[in-house]
This record gives sequence, C-alpha cells and structure tokens, in this order.
Amino acid sequence: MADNGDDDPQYTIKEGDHVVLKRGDIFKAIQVLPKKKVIFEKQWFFLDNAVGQLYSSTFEIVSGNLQPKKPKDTEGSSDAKEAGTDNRHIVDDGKSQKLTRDDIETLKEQGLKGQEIIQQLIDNSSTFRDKTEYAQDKYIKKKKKKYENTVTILKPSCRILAMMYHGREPGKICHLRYDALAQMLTLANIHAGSKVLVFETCAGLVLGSVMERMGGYGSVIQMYPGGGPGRAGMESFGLPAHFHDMLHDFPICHVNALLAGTLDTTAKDQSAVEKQSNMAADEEQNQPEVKQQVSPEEKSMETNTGDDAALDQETKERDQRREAKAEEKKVKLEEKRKKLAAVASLLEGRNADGLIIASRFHPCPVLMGLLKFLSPSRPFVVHSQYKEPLIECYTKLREQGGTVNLRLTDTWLRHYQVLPNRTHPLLLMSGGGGYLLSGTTVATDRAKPGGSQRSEEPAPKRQKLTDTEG
Amino acid sequence: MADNGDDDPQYTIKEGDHVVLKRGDIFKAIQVLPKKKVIFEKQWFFLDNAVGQLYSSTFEIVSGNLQPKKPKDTEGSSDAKEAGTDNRHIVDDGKSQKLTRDDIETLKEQGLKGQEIIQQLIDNSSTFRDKTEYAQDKYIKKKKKKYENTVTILKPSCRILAMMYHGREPGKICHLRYDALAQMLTLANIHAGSKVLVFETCAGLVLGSVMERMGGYGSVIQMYPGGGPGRAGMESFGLPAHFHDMLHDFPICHVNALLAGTLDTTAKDQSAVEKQSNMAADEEQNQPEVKQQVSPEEKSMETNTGDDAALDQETKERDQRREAKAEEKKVKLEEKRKKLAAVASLLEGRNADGLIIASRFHPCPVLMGLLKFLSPSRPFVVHSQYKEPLIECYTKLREQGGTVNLRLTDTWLRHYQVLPNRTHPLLLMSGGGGYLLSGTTVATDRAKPGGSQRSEEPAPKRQKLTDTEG
Amino acid sequence: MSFVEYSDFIQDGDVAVVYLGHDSMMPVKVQQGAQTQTRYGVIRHSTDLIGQRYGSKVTCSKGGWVHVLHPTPELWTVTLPHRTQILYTTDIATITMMLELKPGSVVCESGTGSGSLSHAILRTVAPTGHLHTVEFHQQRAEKVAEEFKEHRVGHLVTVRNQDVCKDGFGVTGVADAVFLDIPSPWEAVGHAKAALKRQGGRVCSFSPCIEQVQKTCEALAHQGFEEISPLEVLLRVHDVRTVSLPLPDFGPDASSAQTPPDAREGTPRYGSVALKTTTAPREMPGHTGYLTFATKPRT
Amino acid sequence: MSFVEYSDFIQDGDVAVVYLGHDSMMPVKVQQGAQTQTRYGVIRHSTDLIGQRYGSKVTCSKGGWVHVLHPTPELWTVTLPHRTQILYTTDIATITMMLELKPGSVVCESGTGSGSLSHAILRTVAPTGHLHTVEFHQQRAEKVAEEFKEHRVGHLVTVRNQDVCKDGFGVTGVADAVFLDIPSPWEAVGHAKAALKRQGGRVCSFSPCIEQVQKTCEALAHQGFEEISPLEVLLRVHDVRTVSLPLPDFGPDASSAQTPPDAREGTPRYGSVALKTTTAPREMPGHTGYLTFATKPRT
Repeated sequence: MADNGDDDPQYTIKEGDHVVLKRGDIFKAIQVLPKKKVIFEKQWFFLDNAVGQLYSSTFEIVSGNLQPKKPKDTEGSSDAKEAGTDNRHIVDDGKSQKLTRDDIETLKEQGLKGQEIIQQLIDNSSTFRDKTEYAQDKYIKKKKKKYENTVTILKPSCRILAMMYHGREPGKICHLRYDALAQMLTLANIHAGSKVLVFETCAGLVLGSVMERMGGYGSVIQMYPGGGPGRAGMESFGLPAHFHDMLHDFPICHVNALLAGTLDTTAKDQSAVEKQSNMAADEEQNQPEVKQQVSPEEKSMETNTGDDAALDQETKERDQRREAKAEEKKVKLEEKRKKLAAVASLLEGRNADGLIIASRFHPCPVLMGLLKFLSPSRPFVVHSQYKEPLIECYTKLREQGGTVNLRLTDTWLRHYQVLPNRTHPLLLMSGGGGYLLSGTTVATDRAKPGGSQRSEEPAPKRQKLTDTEG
Repeated sequence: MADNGDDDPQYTIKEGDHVVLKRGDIFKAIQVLPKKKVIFEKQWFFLDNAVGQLYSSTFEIVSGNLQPKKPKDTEGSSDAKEAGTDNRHIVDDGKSQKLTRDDIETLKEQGLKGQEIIQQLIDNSSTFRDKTEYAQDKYIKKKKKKYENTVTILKPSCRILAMMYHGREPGKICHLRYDALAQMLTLANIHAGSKVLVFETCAGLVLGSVMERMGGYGSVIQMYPGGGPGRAGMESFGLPAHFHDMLHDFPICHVNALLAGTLDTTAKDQSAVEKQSNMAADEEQNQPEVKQQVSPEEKSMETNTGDDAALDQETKERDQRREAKAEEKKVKLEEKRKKLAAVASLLEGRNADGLIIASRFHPCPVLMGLLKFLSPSRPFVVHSQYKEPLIECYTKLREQGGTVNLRLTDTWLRHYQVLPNRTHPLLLMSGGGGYLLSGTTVATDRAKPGGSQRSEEPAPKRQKLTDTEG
Repeated sequence: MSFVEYSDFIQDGDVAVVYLGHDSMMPVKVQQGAQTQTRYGVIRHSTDLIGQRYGSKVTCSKGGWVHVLHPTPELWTVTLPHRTQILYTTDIATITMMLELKPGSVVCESGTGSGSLSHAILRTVAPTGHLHTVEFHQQRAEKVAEEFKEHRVGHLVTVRNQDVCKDGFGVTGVADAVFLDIPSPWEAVGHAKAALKRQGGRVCSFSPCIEQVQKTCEALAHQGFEEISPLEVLLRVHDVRTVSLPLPDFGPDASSAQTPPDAREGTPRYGSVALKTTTAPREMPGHTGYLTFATKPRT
Repeated sequence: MSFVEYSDFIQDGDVAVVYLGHDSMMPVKVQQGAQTQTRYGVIRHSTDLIGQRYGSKVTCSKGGWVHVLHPTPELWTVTLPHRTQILYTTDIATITMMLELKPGSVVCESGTGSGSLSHAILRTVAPTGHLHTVEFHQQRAEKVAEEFKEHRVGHLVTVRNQDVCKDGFGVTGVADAVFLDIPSPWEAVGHAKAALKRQGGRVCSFSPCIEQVQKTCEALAHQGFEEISPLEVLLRVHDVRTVSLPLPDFGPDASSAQTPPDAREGTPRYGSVALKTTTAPREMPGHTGYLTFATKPRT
C-alpha cells in the first residue's frame, strides 16, 4: 500500500464500485450504477456525476444530481456566533422565529442551499443571540439536519459498514455493535494466512469484516444454515475480486455427516448436494436477507411474463425452457458438488485456526458443533444479543473440557462531545451491543474418551461448589 | 433543625454515641465507649479523647490516643510539587528511593507523623521530581495510605453508612450499592408519616435508612425471617430514642396465618408466640449477622462459669436460676404477645404505604406475599444482586395483575477525579450495585376473582406475542 | 391528597395521575363537573374520580379503562409540564441521599426550573423542614409557586425570583444542604457557603459539561469545601421479554451411539428454544449531568 | 511459531504461553535443555515442550499439569513484562477497527512502551504492511526491538528511538494510520499529519485525562483533521455462577383451597432454588483512557 498518487484507481470512484453515502452520522451502502436513482435521507438523486471523482469527496445535491463541493465549505462558522450567557430573557411565546414554513419553502424553491437557509433561520430568530452557546449549537444542529443536502461518498470499510448497520438496521445484524465486532475480530486473532470458520446471520457483515482483515490470504469458510449464505453485507465491502477466491461455504446440514465421515461428495451420490439445493428453495421464504437482495426490476419481470394470447407457442417455449433449465441445473449441481468436496476437504482435517459465531440461532448447539473443527490452541468467539444462552455455552464448555480462558463479557461504549466549555458525553448512547463468549481450544485427552473429563482445571485450583469459575 | 450554635448536643461527640471513623474513603461504624480499644486500618486506639469534641473533627493517633488536629493540616501541599513533563529520564534500577525500610521505621519511632514521613520519602526519592504530575500524585497517595495516621469522627448518616457497608462488607448487604439504596428510598416514596414495610437481610442498613427518612413520623414494620430481625446496621445510625417507637417487627412465618385471619394473638394461645421464640433459638446458628453482635466479653463469661468445687451450692443456685429464668421467660413472652398483637393489627388493614425488599431470599415469593399488605396506588421496590429472580417477579406480576409501572433497572455509578489537567473518571469502579424492580399497586377487580386477569393493559395497547412489555 | 401525605380517596381539588399504559401517564386537576379527554374516552371527574379510591380502575366513555394514581414526586417528574430541562428520578434519588436530606432538613435550591427536584426535596424534608428555592425567570417562579400551592406543599417552601449568582439565596446560616443547577455554579459557591449552617452542611452542583465541573470544583476548594466528589449516575432499563432462538440443523446424526452434546431433551432437533431474558433499549440516556458533591466544614 | 502465523508444533526458539489456570499464564522462551519452574513443578523444555502440539496438556514434575498455548498478541498482552502502563485488548480491538487496519496497512505508533499494541498492529498488517514505532526511552526501544525479533515479526517493524514531538515518526506521507499514546499528543499532531498519506488516513490518540483530549481535539481541528470523535470503551466481565436463593417461610398455609402464588412445583415450601446467573466483579476497570479518532482528509 505504497503511496501511488491520485492516479491509483483505488482512490477514484468507478462505475460498479460499492460505496457508502454519508451525511453526519448517517451512512448508506450502495453500488454505483449508471442512471440508478438512490434515496438517501428522504432525498432522491443519481450517482452518475460521482464517477471519476475521488473517494471522500463531498457533493451537494442539486435537482437530483451530485455537484462536487469545495472542501471546508461544509464547516459551520461556529466562531462567528454570539452567545448569551443564560436563557433568563427568553420568553417562550412561540413567536421567536419570524420565518414561516411557507417562507422557508420559498427559499428552497429559490434554490437556496441548506447552509444558506440555516443562516436565514438564525438571522430571523429573535431569540438566537440570547440563547446559551449550548442551546445555539443544538438549534443549528437541528436545523442543519432538516435543511442540509450534502452527501459524502466514502470507500467502504469494516468500521463504516459496522457503524452503518448498527445505526440503520441493528436487527439485521443481531444487534452486534461495532465495538463488539471489533472485539470479536481481535479476540479471534483474525489475520492473514489463517483458516477461519464464520457462522453468522448478520447479513454478511461479519463475513466481510473477517475477509477484510485477512487481506485475501488464507481461507474463510462460511458455515451457513439452510437457505444459502447471506452475503449482502459482505458485498458492500467492495473487496478486490481475488479476495473471493479464499471464500468457501458449507451448509451446516452436512456437519454431522462430515464429522461422522459419511458425507459423500463424489459424483455418484448427488443426494447430499441436491438436498442442499432443495432446502435452499424451501427455506428461502424464511430468509428476509435473501429476499431483499432481489431487486424490484427482477420482481416485476417475473410477474409480467403471463400473457393470455398465443397459448400454444407458450407451451412449446415452456417445454424448451424446462429442458434448458434441467441442463442448467445439472451443470450447477456439478459445480456445487465440486465446491462442496473442496470445502469438505478443508474442514475434514479439523484444523481450523479460528471460529466466529454471531447469529440469531441458539449459540450453544452451534458452538458445540463447530468447535470440533478447530485445532488445539486456537481462539473462538461467540456473540449473542442475550446473555443467558452464553451462560449455557459457558457451562457446557466447562463440563465438557477442551477449552481454557473462557470469558463472558460485554463492552460499554461512550462517545464524547469535546468543544470549548461544552465537553460532555453524548446525551444518547447505545443500550447494548451484545455479549461475547471467548476462549481458546486445547487438546483433550484422547487416551480417556468420555468418562470423567470434568476437572479440567489443575488440581490445586479446586472450585467452590457454588462457583462455576472463580 | 434551626441553627442552635455549638452548644447543641447534636454537634458534640458523647459517650455512648454511634459514630463513624473515616480515613480517606475508608469508614468504620463504632460506638463511643470508655476505655474501649478500637482497631481501624490496622491501628489500635482509644476513642475516650473524642468525647466532648465536635463531630467532623480530625484526630491524629498518637500512641493509641486521639489528639485533635487543627483544620487544614490534613491537606497535602500539592501546589508545591515540581513535576516533570514525561518519564523518559526514569531508569528503573530499583534504587530510586534512598530511604530504606529500616530508615522509615526509625523515623516512625522518632514520632514523625505520617505527613512528615511522606515528605521525607519525597525528598529522598531521586526520581520523584522527574515523574509526571500524574505519577507524582499516585506516589503520594500510595505513601499516604501507608504512613498517615489521622482519623476523622463523623456523625452517622444513611450516606456514610451505605458507603461504609458497600466498601467494607458488600456481602453483608447483598451487594446493595449506595446509589441503588438511594433509588429504592426515592422510588418507594419513603417519607414522614407513612406506613412502610421493610424486608431485608442487609444487616439493618435498609431499615435504618428508611427510619432516618421518616424522621420518627409514621410506622415502619420490619418483616423478618426466622431468627429475629437483624438490626446492627440500624443501630449504627444512632437515631434519636423516640424514632424506635415507630419501629415494629413481624416474623414472616406468621404471614400466611395473618392473611388467612387465623393468627391468634390473645393471651390464651401462646403457641404462635412461643413457636417464634423457639425458632429464633433454632436458627441462630444460621445467622452470621446475629452471631457477630455477641461481643467477645459475653462469650468469655459463658465459657468461664464452670468450676469443679462446691457442686451442691451450684446445683441450688442453678435451680434458682432456672426458676428465675422461667419467670423471666413468661414476662418476655407476654411482652412479645402484646407486640405481635399490635403489629398484627397494623398489618391487618392491608393498607401499608410502601414496601422495600432487599434480601438474600428469593425475591419472588417474598414480593408476592408481602405485596398483599399494600393499599392500592402505593409504590414498592425490590432489590436483588441477580437479575434473573427479578425477571421472574416481573413475569409473575404481569400475569397476576394488580400492579402498574413495572420497571427492571440498575444504575451505573462513576466517580471522577477533577484536578487541574488531571481530570478523568476514577480508574476503578464498582462492578454492580444490584438490580431493582419497582412498581405501583392498583386496585384489582374484586368482582371477578381468579379467572382471566391477564390483560391488565388497556385494550388498544396489545402486546406482541414475544414481548412481555413493549 | 398532598405531595407529602397519602390519602385513600380522591377529592375535589386533588391532583391525580391517570395511568394510560406503560410510560404513558398524565396529571389531572380534579374538579367537580370537569372532564378530561384521554385516548380511551372521557373521564367525568364528578362520577369517575371524586370519592373513588386512589389506584382504582376507571372506565372511560369509549369503554377503555385507566388507573388513577395518587401523585408522588416521582410520578410528577414524568408527567409535569416541561418549562425547562428537568432533573429525573435517578439523579434526584442520588442527590437526596448524598445531600443527606431527611425530615427537618433546611434546603436551598437554584434554579427551581420546572420544580421536578423541588417536589422530591419537599417530600423528604416534610413536615418540619423547609425549602428555599431561587429562580431568576419570573414567569417560571410564579408558575412553580402556584403548583406548590395546588400540591399542598406551599407551607414548606419559599420561592424567590432573583439571580442567585448576584443575590444569593435570601437566607444565611440556615441550610443543611444547597443544590445548584445553574449555568455558572462557580459564581454561586460563595452564596451557597453563606446559606449553609455554621456547623457545616452538604452541597451539590449539577452540570452537563465537564468544564463547569472543573470550575465548580476549583471554587469549592477555594471556599474551603471538603470531600469534593464529582460523580455520574446512569439508569439502565432492562426490558423483560421472551425470545425464541432457533436450533441449527446439523443434519442426521450418523453415529447414533454417541448423542451429540447439542441434543436437548424434549426439543426436536430442528426447532427452537424459548427464553426469558431482558434486552437493552436501542438507545438510552448516555449523560444527564455530573453531580458534584462537597461538604462545608464547620466555620 | 510467529506472532503473525500459527504453527502446529512447538519448536526450539519459540515463545509459548503456559496456561496455569484462570487468569494465570506466563510466557516461556522455549530452549533445548532449559527448564521452567511453575507452581505445579518443573517443565523440561526438551521433553515436555519441543515437538509437542500447541494446546497440549503438559504434566509438570509435581504431577500438576498445564496447557501450552500458541502465542497471540492477546495472550502476549496479558503476560508481557510491564515496562510501562500498557494498552489492553478492549482498547486495542477498538483502535484496530477504528483505524481501519488490515493486511498491507502502514502504521506509525508512539510511544512503543511495552509493545502491547505494537504486536496487535503487526498481526493485523502482516504480511505486506509495516509498523514504524517511535519510543523516546532508549532502554525500552532496545528491549522491544529484541522482542519483535524473538517473536519473528522483526521484518515488519522499524523501531526508532527519538522524541516524536520534536522529531516526528521518521517517515513522511506513507502511513495509513497513526497512533499516539504520549503525555502531550497535541504536540505530535503535526507530525502525525506529515506521516500520513497525501490521500488521507486515520489517527487515534489515547489519553487518560480529558484535558489532554481537549487539547488534542483542538490541535486536530486546527490541522484540518475531520470526523474528530473521542470515545471510551469499557470491558465488563460477567462471572458465571450457580447461586442458591432460600425461599421464605410464611408459615402453614391455612386456606389450602387457594394455593398461594409463591408455591413452587417440586420445591418444598421451606427450601431454596438454585439459579445459573452471572455476577459482576466487585471492582472493575472504571477508566483506561479516552480514544480520540479523526480522519485526515486528502491534502
């Protein structure tokens, strides 16, 4: 990553790029496609003008198009403010703002930009100058949010996408807050060259983060539940094409068979592969993430194909299509078989280097099942929105042995406003980012299978009866 | 509480007073008794010299006696410090302190006071002046803790005792942190003139706090489990004698009988009262709080009465004692009967104004049982060190109806160091102060007993199936 | 009814709190002949409220029903008309304990604001204490004094309309505790000291910004206050709910001899587990203000 | 073994982590013929370690046993010899994500201190990135450089012994990210800007005191940094345990017809209930430092 100058295409927005739109603390991931209308913060516009511009540029939205802005233009002139020291003189009569809603609409129609409208509002507020600096700041922020129409286009990163998902759709990522994701990536020692298992139902955000951290070196195996691996979030990372070569996926419905050595991935037995395909179809309706990947255009195509005229012709075409589809299916199945065989061989050695779980499933059976694929002395991390299932995991692991350094934690995140004489923690904070259970695998005594594996702790460190861990 | 000048005995330390010793953040509650040796922070001394002095005075401990200190003497001269800007020049060779342990002992023997010893340590540290201000401060604090020997005598208060118990023996008060206790007293609307039920196994701290807040007006009924009400903590408040008139107690083993109307407190049936007394004896050994109230002197008296000579004389005396004891017991039982009858009549109306529970018992059955004694539209608060039992309480209450405004909460407490250029939260904080479930009673429809009381919420606010409360 | 004494029955002239649902309440001035509109229909004071027991269920005109609660300072805090930013119960509870308030305490407060803290102080110092509260905004001072009367605590409180930084609390050497919630608390520290009893007392200053705390701590130390202790308390609400966690399908278990560790008694391999748990609200108050406590020593 | 690459077997010259029990670990330099003393007895490197699989159980001379773990930056952080205050994993994880570190990133750091963060940075930027780390304390700079070599990450890092506030990072226009953990970070903000790539990058400053944050934010704004965002992350550890809660004895239930709501199936009236729960540690870290992040725009 040497400094190649601005000619380096990595700094330029190109057609087809996955980018992130930003205004204030609001983010939206989007692909740059020609003539594609984008809605962001209740405004419609086209991204076409952004192509060829540099990443991190800020644009003004002018009649549905992006217009590059000079840097520094964004900053409010907060120094120029004249503040009262307290608000004793403010009588709240509801009449302090002289501009009416209609006036403001007129200003907008006249093409006034957000920053200008806000200045108008300040100039026309009889109480603004009497407000404390604190109250002035609040006022400006509120108005800015309402009237500004700039947007910054960023290159996606784990940081930005994790913050975006947390801010916009925490439900889609199991309420995994960005700082919790940060802990997971570090606690699992994700790094280039290792072999990592990922089980997530976080729209692909966790998968993408792991892949970014591995830089295209090593292998990532996405273990996925029925319906196919959710990857929309991973796509938003806009990772280089060759990064995808290291990505493999394995349907968890074959985990038991693989562990038992009964998974047949040879060409003779298609059943395993086929079952997987059928299940994918069956379960699609239970997968909101998958459904949302279907674009509105595709949907409308499907519903508009029916036409009452020329039934014969249709029947014929339908037959042809069916044949073609059957052939297509065969080829696809063969591809799938090869892929499954490849990933099965990656897993069979049970020598993965790390495991990350963050899903809406009960983490306990997931963890107990997937832990078997790890080498000894390798880290694993499980996220859950709820503490109770992780208590269960902890207890099971303690009973079963084979892990050390077990820790059930969560993190507490606080952002600050640091401004002259106005420094304080932000008045709103996230309620919680979920809980993590982390630990390290160790070799189990294969000499004594089953039996009394309970006392996995060194002898002198006996537990009190009521304490699971001291 | 008008300002009566220093003659007012409330500002003077008297023999028999319950006081609190303080050094830094360390507190200890103690009664001022003549010639009683006190251990505080590993030092022995007598409190006798404190009698007649004013509350909040600071004393120096000089050969086991208290010696009043001039005010302001306590403060370290932090302004005079000369600080390095960073610690790059400090080479850790373990030799920076020129004073040896023996030197320091010699200084102590020479009668040097804590403050002077610390100054000696600073003067003899070759690295002190090179340390950052931050590191200097740490150094001084560490040394202060080790060598200072002052003690301040405070008048007890809810604030001080709650902080003391939390700092010294959180296990004795079910890990009820002072800010959580503060929430309880406020959420339960504890105030003069009301009738409040208290169920606690917090050594009497909660009881004392409630009594302090009621200022001797109204009534407090301590509901206590077998073994007698724990009150050591309440005694430490040193409340005026007349405050005790408002205090009643009721053994919970009679709750069911009282609720069923079968509790007989007339003179004819002594069984109820007697059973209580026996239980108290039976269970004493399970009550660490109660045991600790027995002073070492009492214990040694018991074990030293045996003497092999003059057995006859002894037998005679023993008989006499037995008779006297029986008589005494009778009188005591009669007293107890009267008290039980009085408190039963206070409870029978089921019109208490508030309920506070903070105990090592499962809060769910306790709450469900005692809630029946409250008037409608009255607050209740339950503390538990653990969240899970309060989830159970919450669920039961929602099923049963008869309460609104249910909230399961905890508080997060952070102390700050505010010093020029060294402002930050304290580096250590309490892990947790316990959870609170609070709510308000409402009238239940007595017209329809049992049956479908489930939908206690107004109709338009239907719950989602998976949400217990929105 | 009074804010410092419970009554059993609702009377004409009372202030009652109508509980409409979780986190939804409104205060009502009870008046013979009056009506109150709620989303469940009309409440007729003469028939639905007056003479009813506090805590009763009242059926509104549209058939929905509400509970009518006895007012408390805590219910008032969540239902009062906001004329300013107010203090909430979590901070109020901490202030009450850390200022060592109890029946008989004499307290000075500024600014009065919307009276949220004032009501809690009055509840605690009644029946023998007194609150001296100073509010520089005349409209607000008048309004809050009126409310104190309506809430039958007027005899326990003196409202002064003046600038505490210039004119102090209007009393000297009488207070057990002083509370400051003003933009420049450091300018009032001297007045706080003067208001406190010669034998000493406690002071608390509430400020949202750390710079205010720094200046206030400096002023407190300069004025000889001791045990200067800034702190922060945050409330966390835990929403109780039942969640359903699906179990993963790892496929048929070939080795039936050794049951996998994830097999659960009584639950099908391919099902879900219901769980009682709590969740954090998506957003919560991350900061209200710093509470700086200190002790005035005997002078 | 290397800190950026896993091996399966312990070899002569490796650094291994001996796990003795919960929160009790020690690093060991594996050397043919060497011995390590533990509280469970002696570990003989030649027979007990070399050639064994990482993660194995090793029986010590006294019969007790330990596990030998592959080193990771996280295990190193909890076992390394402290020569300074160090950064812990919670802050490190946040720094790594918020600085957008990944393989190939070029990072500048000062001060190196005990190398706790440095190892985590190296792990993340390997195999194609680089760390330029500046430490003004000569002894420490030498020691940490030695450790990097032992941990087989020496090729990924340049250690400079200089004063970052005066002399900067020794590189210009090459860094994707800069991290500052020095007493006066505001004095190094200009150097941080100079070290970052012309196309922009991320910066983070760690400071325990808010005044340092204030000055740093001012300097960052003055130097044209954007998205200035100070934050704090605290770790809470939940201890899993089984507790037993006694049930209260309310006495014989006279009205046997209506079972009281507290009667529990299967539990005697006078017993206790066992409960899986977590408890908070009595004390926990209440503050490590503020992390101030900012973005250097393209210049």
